[in-house]
Amino acid sequence: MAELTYRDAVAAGIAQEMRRDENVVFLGEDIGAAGGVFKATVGLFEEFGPKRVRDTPISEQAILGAAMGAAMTGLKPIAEIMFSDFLAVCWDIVANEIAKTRYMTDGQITLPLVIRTANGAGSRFGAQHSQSVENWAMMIPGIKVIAPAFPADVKGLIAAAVRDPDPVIIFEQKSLYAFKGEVPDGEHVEEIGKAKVLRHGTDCTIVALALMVHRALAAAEILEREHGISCTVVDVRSLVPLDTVTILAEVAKTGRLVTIEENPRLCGWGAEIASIVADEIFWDLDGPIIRITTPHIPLPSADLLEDNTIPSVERVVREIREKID
Amino acid sequence: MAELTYRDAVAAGIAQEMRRDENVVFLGEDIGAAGGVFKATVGLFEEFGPKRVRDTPISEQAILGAAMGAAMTGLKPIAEIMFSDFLAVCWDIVANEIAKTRYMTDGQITLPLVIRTANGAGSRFGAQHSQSVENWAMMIPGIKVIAPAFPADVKGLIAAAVRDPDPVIIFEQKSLYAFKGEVPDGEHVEEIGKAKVLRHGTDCTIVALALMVHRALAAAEILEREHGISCTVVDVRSLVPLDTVTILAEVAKTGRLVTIEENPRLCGWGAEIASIVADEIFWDLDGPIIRITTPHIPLPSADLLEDNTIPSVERVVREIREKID
Amino acid sequence: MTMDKSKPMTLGHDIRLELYRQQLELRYCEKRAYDLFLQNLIKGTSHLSLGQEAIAAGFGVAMRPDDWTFCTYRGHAHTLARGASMEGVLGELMGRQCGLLGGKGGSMHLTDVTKGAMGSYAIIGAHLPVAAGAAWSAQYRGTEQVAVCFFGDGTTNIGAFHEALNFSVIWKLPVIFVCENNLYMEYTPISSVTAVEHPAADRASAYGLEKIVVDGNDADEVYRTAVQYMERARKGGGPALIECMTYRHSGHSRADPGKYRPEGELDRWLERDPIKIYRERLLGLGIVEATLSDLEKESMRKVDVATETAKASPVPSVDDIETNVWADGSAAWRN
Amino acid sequence: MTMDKSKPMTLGHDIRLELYRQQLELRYCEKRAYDLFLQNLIKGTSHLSLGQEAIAAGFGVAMRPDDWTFCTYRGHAHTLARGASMEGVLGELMGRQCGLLGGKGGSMHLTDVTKGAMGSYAIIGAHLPVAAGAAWSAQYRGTEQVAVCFFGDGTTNIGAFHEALNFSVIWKLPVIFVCENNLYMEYTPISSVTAVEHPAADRASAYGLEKIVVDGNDADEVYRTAVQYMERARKGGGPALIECMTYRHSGHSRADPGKYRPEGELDRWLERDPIKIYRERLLGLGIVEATLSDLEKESMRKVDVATETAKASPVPSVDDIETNVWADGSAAWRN
Ligand SMILES: Cc1ncc(C[n+]2csc(CCOP(=O)(O)OP(=O)(O)O)c2C)c(N)n1
Ligand SMILES: Cc1ncc(C[n+]2csc(CCOP(=O)(O)OP(=O)(O)O)c2C)c(N)n1
Ligand SMILES: [Mg+2]
Ligand SMILES: [Mg+2]
Repeated sequence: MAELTYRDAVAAGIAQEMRRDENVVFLGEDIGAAGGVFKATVGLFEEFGPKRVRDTPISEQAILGAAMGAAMTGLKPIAEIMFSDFLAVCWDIVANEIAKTRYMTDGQITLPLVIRTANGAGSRFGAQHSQSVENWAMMIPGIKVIAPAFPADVKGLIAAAVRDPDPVIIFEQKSLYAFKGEVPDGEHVEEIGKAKVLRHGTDCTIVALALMVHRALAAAEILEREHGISCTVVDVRSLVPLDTVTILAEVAKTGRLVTIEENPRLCGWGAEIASIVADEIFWDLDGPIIRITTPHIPLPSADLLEDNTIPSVERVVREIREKID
Repeated sequence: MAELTYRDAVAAGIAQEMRRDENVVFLGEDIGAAGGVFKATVGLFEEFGPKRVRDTPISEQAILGAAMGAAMTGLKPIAEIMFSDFLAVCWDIVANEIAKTRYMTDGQITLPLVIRTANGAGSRFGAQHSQSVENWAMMIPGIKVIAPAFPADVKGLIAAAVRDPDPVIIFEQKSLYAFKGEVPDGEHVEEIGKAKVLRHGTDCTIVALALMVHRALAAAEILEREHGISCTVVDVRSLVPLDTVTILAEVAKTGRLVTIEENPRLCGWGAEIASIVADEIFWDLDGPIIRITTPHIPLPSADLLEDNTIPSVERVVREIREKID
Repeated sequence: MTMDKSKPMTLGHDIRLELYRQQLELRYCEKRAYDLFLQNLIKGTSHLSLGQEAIAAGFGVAMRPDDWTFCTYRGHAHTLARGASMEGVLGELMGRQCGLLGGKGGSMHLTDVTKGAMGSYAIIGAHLPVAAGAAWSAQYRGTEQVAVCFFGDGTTNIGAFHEALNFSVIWKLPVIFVCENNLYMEYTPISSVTAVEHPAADRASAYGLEKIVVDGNDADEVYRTAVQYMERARKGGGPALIECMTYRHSGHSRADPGKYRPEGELDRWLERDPIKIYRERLLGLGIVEATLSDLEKESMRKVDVATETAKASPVPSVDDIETNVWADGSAAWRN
Repeated sequence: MTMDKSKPMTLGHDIRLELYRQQLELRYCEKRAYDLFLQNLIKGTSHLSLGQEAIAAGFGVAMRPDDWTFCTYRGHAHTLARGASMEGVLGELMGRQCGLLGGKGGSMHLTDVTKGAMGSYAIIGAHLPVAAGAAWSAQYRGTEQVAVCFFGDGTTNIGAFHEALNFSVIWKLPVIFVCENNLYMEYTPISSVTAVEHPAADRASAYGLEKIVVDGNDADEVYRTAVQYMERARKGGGPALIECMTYRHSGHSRADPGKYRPEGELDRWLERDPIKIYRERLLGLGIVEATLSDLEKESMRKVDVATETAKASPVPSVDDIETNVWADGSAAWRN
């Protein structure tokens, strides 16, 4: 086990797959010689050269359209959209083309491609460079959606995404790029579609994603130590497919569900999980379902404002203390 | 009261506002001389002329960008995006620009503009011309979202949208364009943000939108007559702002919530409402929350397939019979 | 109309008869589709290529079997021209099991991957970058395949057009962008919303490309141009943008009677009907009437047979609805 | 470098001194912003216009107070050039209450509507159609206002560029599109990803516009061009696309040391520093050293005062977070 940062795990995952399969190609803005604006793809250009690691113009529709056309004709492209906010400029290619083509062609066209993008707040970048938009992708039938919280998952899920025959979008959390963690040596591939129970408790089940997993763990620690509230923490990891087996089982055990979402409130992934729980294991619930989300506002930029907008450890502790007994 | 079709109510609403305020302008593809591809804007070009009713090139980003620039400098544009699926090609302008500008500028820029678009299935147009994407808009903080089910609401809510100082997106349901209903004579303006209780029952509360309101009413009729199940039917009408006062009150009265959504399942507006209900009036619930949605798939085209994909009256009746006692 | 005509390619009778046969099949099949609407056997919308057949045919005949076609909702002709089965096309329009997409896609999404027909795209502009991507794959693997991407005049004003063109040129991709300028978008003349006269060709220089305008109603001219630029692309010479002038004889779609067109315009174009002028040319070249009328009968028979086959095909099963979202054949979003 | 130089406009000393003063203020303020980063008083990112000041200044001086500016994340200079307060700009960068946006927007979204600075846009290309819309509004109301839209070379490859240009031409809108070609996108040279040499000017003809390239480091040339085309636009002559050649002295953003630039390139451009050459020109025109150094001192004092004011301003209150989503001042999505 080596300790890697989340950002280095990105490059490690891509490199592992590019070494294995020469049809894996990588394209995006400033990803090559520059190693990416988040330095998450450093070394790939040097190792695989300009034929396989290609800098593009600022043309996101062309980037994803090209990835799609290449995927249907034998390549396995990985495309970077620098900030997840920019998915909006190529949303048609994601939502109307990539996601729908297999179904519309009744299975004639399969699209083994990966879209990687930097998601989330915490860098004081303001409302157009800080969004958590994983629910934009979750809404669209036909695209798999993953959002790793730990370096090992980053590497393993990128590898799985490249090997997956379907389109997969990976939301890498900007605020986690510097986070360090153990990553298995050698070839490492995780399974897409599995949540992970990171902590077992008895009073409530916290379901979280990406950065919020870390906050959930920290809050659970404090709640246990200082307030005697014992929480299960589930890292969703994959929004599509969604591991409802694990989530329902863990919520049923504690009788309470709390989701922690970095996205603005309305139609977040937590709403979907809440609706599944409120339908399928309603009788196992011992009390209201709590969603802790960013308020339904565009994100502010100043550090103090931003820090008080996305769910903090303190807020999670406070809300759970108030609402779970 | 005159009887108007839903499509004629669109033109009537726009005309009413254009007569009242000369800063109201209207732009879009084939909306002028041709009267719109759904014939929902017939007569406007003739009455208001090419200065105020403007045909555009196929440039959706330019259409909405121009509407935005005009709105911040004194006009009140109404922009048509022909099919709601095409919002994907200009999603950046909607989600990143129009919705966020007021907040980012701390209120310096206000955007009184309206986006109208034809939403929903039923015309055998296939996966790229049939989507219900109202949840795409609901997710984005900073834009109001309405979806009328009746001609009177079409006219009154379009008028309200034009008068609203904030950006409003109106989802007109394609499958309802030929639907006829009474529309008040003379000036007619509805209030945005109010749900409407269309039927009072005791066993469960059905919450629906647009076409699904009609199916909910038909199902409620059958459920009452044939199965002795008495349903309240709430027409949500406005997703943002959301009339949680009415919805929570009506669900609390019957103790059961059923949402009927034309959108594919994941992260639909029904999930949001379910999560609010499961939090705020959990103790008033007498049983699971049921969501009846289109399956989470792109839409098929053939008539038989399409008809069996979006929620039908029969399916609503069946699911409610099975799940509500 | 600029094109390298210094050494015009001579076309043999075999090629010419093939071009004629193709145009006939496309014409008869589109006309049949129109009849099937009137009989309410085709639901939904449909966009015919009546009057524009020379373009699909000219390229179809010029392409190698392993080349790729990307087309629009107005894509029946382009799909057929690659050899997709006629009952597969008509069956899809009628929403039958024998349809190319089993009824899932409908008239706007015709696809036959086995014939290199890589999809019909119904959102304006989207398929231009997709075609570029296929061309990238051919270049990467050194297969000398070419991607041909058809689109309308109105499509030249959307952002994806611009992105795809620039992208293809800088990567020198083997992709041919074919603008079918039929003078109209849906109901609005392209000239009223476009800053230049030739919406595609007058923009070629913005991508360092040469200006190419051809008579899209002349199958020979289309064919020659297609061969010339596809060969260049195959050899690594990069993309081309070709504007074909043409006209659609019917409305934009099923719902459109085409009333917005000025008096006499249609008549003038009917005189330049690609099939009419091609038939006259063949006769002028000494091909005998009987050869042509045999071809015509044979094409019509093919359409008749396909129609009956499609009509006889059952409607799809509701069990098919939740299949083929994913590569494993399922539609499951949860475990 | 084509421009109508047949009757070159003569510039008075007053205009020239104003151009110098503007450039100085922009330069000193950007340098101060850089210092404030190093002191960790500015968080987040920031994109400086060091080296590109002649463009913002040239247009700023040429514009009427009621004209509108639309700019990018690299927009401090363009916002200041319209007269926005310096402490408002520095305060926003520092996330203070006195900031133009009260800390909500940050460095990438500077806006001062009272000065016609209609926003800074951080998604490439989006503001081009928005500027067109403002121009439409001016045209509609007959106000003779002009919208000026600044963007970089890299922005010419995104779809919105294309849509906005075509749209503005066909509606003959009073909008001036100003491409600041600083040779790079973030870290990638524009020449490596663009099909033509001049990413903006070589595409002008695709919109029926004339090719205009100016020396963006020469404030006089920028000013003259600005006046000429803005006057034309005001009179109903429609839009212009102006490419200004320039260079940024620092990296793309705070995080970027600019190591990707070839040896010597920066030095060559430093010799053509717009402020250096302008100072020399003014001296050559007989303006005395003391006048210039007075201006310099005064500008520096202005920056110092603004810095202190901004530093003294409190941070915003958490109560401000949920305000101003809607016109009623609230953030309420439910009743
Ligand atoms: C992004 C987008 N905008 C609008 C439409 C609606 N639409 C379908 S066809 C069409 C006209 C296209 O004109 P053109 O490109 O000339 O092709 P033609 O139909 O003439 O073959 C329009 C506006 C669409 N499908 N996608
Ligand atoms: C749609 C979109 N894609 C990518 C980016 C990231 N990005 C920000 S600035 C930039 C480079 C822009 O280059 P240019 O237009 O030349 O402007 P400059 O920064 O040189 O002033 C990029 C790629 C973005 N903000 N928006
Ligand atoms: Mg056309
Ligand atoms: Mg640049």
